[in-house]
Amino acid sequence: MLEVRDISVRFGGVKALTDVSFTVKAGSISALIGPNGAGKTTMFNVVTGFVSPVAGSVKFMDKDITKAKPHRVFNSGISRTFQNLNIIPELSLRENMYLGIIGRDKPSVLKSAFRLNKQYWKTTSDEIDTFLEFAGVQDFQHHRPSSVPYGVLKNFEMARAVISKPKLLLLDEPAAGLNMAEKERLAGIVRKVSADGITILMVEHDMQFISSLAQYVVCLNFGEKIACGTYDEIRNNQAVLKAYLGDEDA
Amino acid sequence: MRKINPFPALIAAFILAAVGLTVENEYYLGVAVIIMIHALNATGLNILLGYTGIISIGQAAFFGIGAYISGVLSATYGWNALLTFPVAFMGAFIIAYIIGWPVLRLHGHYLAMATLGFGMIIYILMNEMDFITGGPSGLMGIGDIEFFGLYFGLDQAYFVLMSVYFVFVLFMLELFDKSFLHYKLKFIKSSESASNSYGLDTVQTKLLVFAFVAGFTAVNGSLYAFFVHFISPVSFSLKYSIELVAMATVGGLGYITGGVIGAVILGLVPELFASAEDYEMLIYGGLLAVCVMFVPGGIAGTLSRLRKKDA
Amino acid sequence: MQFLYSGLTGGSIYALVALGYNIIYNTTGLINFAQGEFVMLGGMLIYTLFAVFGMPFIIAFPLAVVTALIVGLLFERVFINLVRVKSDINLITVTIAASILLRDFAMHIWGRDTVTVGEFMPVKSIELPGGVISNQSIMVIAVGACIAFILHLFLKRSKYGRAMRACFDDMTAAGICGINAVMVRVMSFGVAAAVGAAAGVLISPITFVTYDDGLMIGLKGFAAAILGGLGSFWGAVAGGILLGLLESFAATIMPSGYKDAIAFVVILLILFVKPAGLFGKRMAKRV
Amino acid sequence: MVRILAVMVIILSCLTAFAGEVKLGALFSETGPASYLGHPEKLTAEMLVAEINAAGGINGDKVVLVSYDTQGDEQRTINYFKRLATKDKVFAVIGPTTTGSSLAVKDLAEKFNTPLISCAASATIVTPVNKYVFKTPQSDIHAAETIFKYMKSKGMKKAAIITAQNGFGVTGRDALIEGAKVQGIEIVSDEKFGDKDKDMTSQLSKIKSASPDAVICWGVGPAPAIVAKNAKDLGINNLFMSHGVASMKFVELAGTSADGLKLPAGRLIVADRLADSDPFKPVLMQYKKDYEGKFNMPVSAFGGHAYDAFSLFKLAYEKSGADKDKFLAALAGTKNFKGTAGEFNMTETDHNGLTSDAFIMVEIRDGKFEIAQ
Repeated sequence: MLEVRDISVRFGGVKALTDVSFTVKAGSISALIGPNGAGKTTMFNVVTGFVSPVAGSVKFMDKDITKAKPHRVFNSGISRTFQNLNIIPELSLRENMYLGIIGRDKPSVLKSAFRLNKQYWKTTSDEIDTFLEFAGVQDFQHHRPSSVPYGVLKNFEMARAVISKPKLLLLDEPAAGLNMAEKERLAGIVRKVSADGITILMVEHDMQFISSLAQYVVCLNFGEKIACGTYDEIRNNQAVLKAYLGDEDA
Repeated sequence: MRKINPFPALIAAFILAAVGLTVENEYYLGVAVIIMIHALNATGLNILLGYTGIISIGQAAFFGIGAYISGVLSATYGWNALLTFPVAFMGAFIIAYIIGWPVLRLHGHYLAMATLGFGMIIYILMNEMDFITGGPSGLMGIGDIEFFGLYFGLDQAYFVLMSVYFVFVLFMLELFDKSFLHYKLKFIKSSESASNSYGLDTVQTKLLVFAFVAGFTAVNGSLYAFFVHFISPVSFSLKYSIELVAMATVGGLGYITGGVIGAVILGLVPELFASAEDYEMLIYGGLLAVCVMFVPGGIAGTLSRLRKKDA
Repeated sequence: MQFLYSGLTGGSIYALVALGYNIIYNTTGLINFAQGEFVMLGGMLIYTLFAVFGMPFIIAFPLAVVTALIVGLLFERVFINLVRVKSDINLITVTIAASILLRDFAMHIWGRDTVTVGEFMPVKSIELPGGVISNQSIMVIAVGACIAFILHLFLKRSKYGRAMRACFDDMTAAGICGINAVMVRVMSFGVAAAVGAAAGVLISPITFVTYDDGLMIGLKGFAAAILGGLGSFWGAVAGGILLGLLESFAATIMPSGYKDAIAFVVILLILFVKPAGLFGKRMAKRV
Repeated sequence: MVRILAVMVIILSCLTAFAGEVKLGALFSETGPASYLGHPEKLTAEMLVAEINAAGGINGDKVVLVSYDTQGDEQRTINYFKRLATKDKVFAVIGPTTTGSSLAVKDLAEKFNTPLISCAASATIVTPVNKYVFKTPQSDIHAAETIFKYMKSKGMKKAAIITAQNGFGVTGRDALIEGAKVQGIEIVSDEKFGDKDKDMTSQLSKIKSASPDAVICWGVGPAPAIVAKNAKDLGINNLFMSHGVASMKFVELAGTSADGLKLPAGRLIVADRLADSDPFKPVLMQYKKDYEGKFNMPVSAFGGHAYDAFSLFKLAYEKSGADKDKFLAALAGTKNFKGTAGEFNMTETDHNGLTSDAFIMVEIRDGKFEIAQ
């Protein structure tokens, strides 16, 4: 479904990524791992169009999206979450859901302004209810993000990404900063999303979180791909162990 | 579907009508017309500043562009006033689009300075291109608005025209505030990268909003020109741009009523303090500073918070 | 050739104002829209001390600068420090508000009329190839250069200067290393105000002082800072002088009314083409 | 009972309003860049109103002065003019101070049926002539003529002009170019400067390279003082100024560089240097004595404009009473009135009534105005 081929990225003189290639199969849950500074988030930014690579190509559903702007990438069916959440602080969670809706449907400005779309408002409202419930955040829907626990916001962000009906969902460190119970809940949500037929690619540190979810793992270090395969293959890979030694427990 | 709130518009219409009927004094009508124009401009800026997050310290330029397009077409070429409005709108829209294309890629201080610089350049052009604009001594002989046999040369008639337009615009803005578009803009204001990754073309949207508000501001400029019949660059200087920022901020950024409240309060300052004008700018600066420092959301924001607490 | 001499005079003033912007930008990352008002303040203070109280210039000059420095410190404490939500829009607006207030206070203290400071020394014109330059202008250029040099030493060598630079690189890290970040921010406003005021003192006998002078000179100083590259010390100096020369040269080849537009065209062009400025370092783009 | 009383009070107050007083509006730029013009005008008007009321008013009507500060801003002027005409319901207005503001309210005077006696210089205020609009200062065209005649008498033929980019400068520039043609003076360089400019060296060095016999600077406010300074630095001699700087404030600003400057001015600033036989001397000395005695500051030509404006109003009102049409006719029929600016002879087509005789060339020597030789 997603084909990344020989991607290289430079920031000034620094090599952030060098000739990285991997593929993501439709319907799978895949993970991008690696120590800090390995280039995982940069890879995400390349796929979603925030960073343009100096070489290589990104293909999504056989369409080249290498040079596409972020909003075009989204339109082709890729949603993402952010490491630092990006939830609009001055609106309630429920109102924040509209970001997913507006991005997906691009409702006509005129129709909306002249209130010719009552039916549409009603359907989207029901839809929002469904997805808030799906992520288990309906109790907080009228709160502003500042008064909502971090774990709930993480779940909420999933709901917002899913409501936009993507084909591929990119999750940037979904489990970071969560306690065990919250991780469990999130993993459950991720499985439900995957069961709905949405392909998932995530960047994650937490190997345990990955072990229970990911079917396919790509490991980066210093901007290069050092290994790929199933979780078990990666777990025993010498290069991966070496990369993680002294950095984090693998 | 969010409910629209017809009360502010209705109340405004009622007050305006009452003022129009009871006040026979042309002077106060004139003040009211000018304040309405300030309110519209401040509201336009509020859409940029409070909704979309575009810092523009050059709105006076678009106001002036509208006033001069209408003024010159009417005074020099004898056009019917009504025909000059679309030209003013389109003129400012196109200029804003061209200027916005590079400028809106900037953020924060850079954006503020770029719009300010643009405003200054337009101001200098108004002064220097005296063969078109009449230069610093101003442009005289601007005609009156006249259509379908209605004549708006007198202040009373103009006041009625202005009130109708004003209430209409407020109503449209209320619709906007309760539409998807207002969410779209607030998303862009809050996080461009998030909006981008949810499929919103932020640059294009900002550009259109910027250009549209410029066009709207230019139409206000035309209304101004046909009201005072004399325009000179002084009215479109940086000072006015900053006054608009003050009005929008004091009134409340991100609230439709903000611009109106700010314009009424600050617009009345010169009237109330006619004898102590020295303190006018002091009041402007003081209110602005206090609002920024201690009253985020301005007056409209505070009011809405109070209302929510009561409910 | 004449434009070279008058351009240098104006340019060294712009350079000093641009340095003021830089000092604040480098420590706090914000643009102080009230920077120009300190130039006006410098002029007004020297008028009060030198022309009204009749102090000798050698005492009045430092006294004016120190007074401005104190005003700068208070400025930060009152306006910047008290802003609750330190967003870009709020900080821009509060410095604009502060500039209105400073201007208005100046108007109430010194009146709306233009005031003359008088001359710091007997004026003489000196013949140079292709034009003349007055000894006043030479003093402006020379003292301006001295101030820039002293400032350079201050930032490079002194404890405060190094603390200021550390803060710009990483506020948190600087804090961890025992640098009092708040103190540094306050100091930077003080120093910037002092430099601005020094510029105001220098130029006052040539241009007179009016309460609303600050706006224009502030904007032009900013144009110079952008031209040279915001944040770069010698970039600001070069930008200031370049802008002075450009303005002065432009007045000789086109209708002089357009002279003021030069600075703003420069702002726009640089922001479009090379936002880092002619001599600035490329800034890392953050997503 | 209360109602009857109230009605009576109203009637009474109306009666006194109609019988016993005449409201005169005043729009002066008391503050702002043109404050040194407007401030003495305001003081003069107040002084004259107090004098006339002490003497029993005009035809027994007390004069009530309603004055607003325009700050030299056109928009304010328009607003205040409307306020004077509709809210304060004044009979006539004297002022505004500056050309720009006067032009801004020119059309309004007719619209609101309120006569206007402007204190601003430009000839465009009264050309084309408007039934309701008059002005007291000498026109810039007369000033230009005076300068050119003086130049010719000294054998100078080539002039360079440097004019301000404001209402005064722009109309002055037109008058200079027009006047030069008539007088056979060649204009070799034509430069401009901004109201708030701080350095005119570039323009002046351009002028210098055209090697004119004389440089004429047209502006008001602090900018001409900077021109004088820069010109001195550059070694430009024979600098002429406009009548717009005929005040001690300018001499103060320009300091030593004002020495030797020549400008056309009304006789007022050199009143005590005039020969005793001069027909204007009595009126000038009287005004000078009153003003300087009362306010303890030197008299300026601008205060004189307000003096003339008020005197014209007084003369016409004496003849006409409260009838506006008669008042306008009387004003337009003013003859042989010796004011501070010169002798006014108004006609239907000349609402200024002065000629270039109203000007004499003066020179600044040692910080004082002297009659130029």
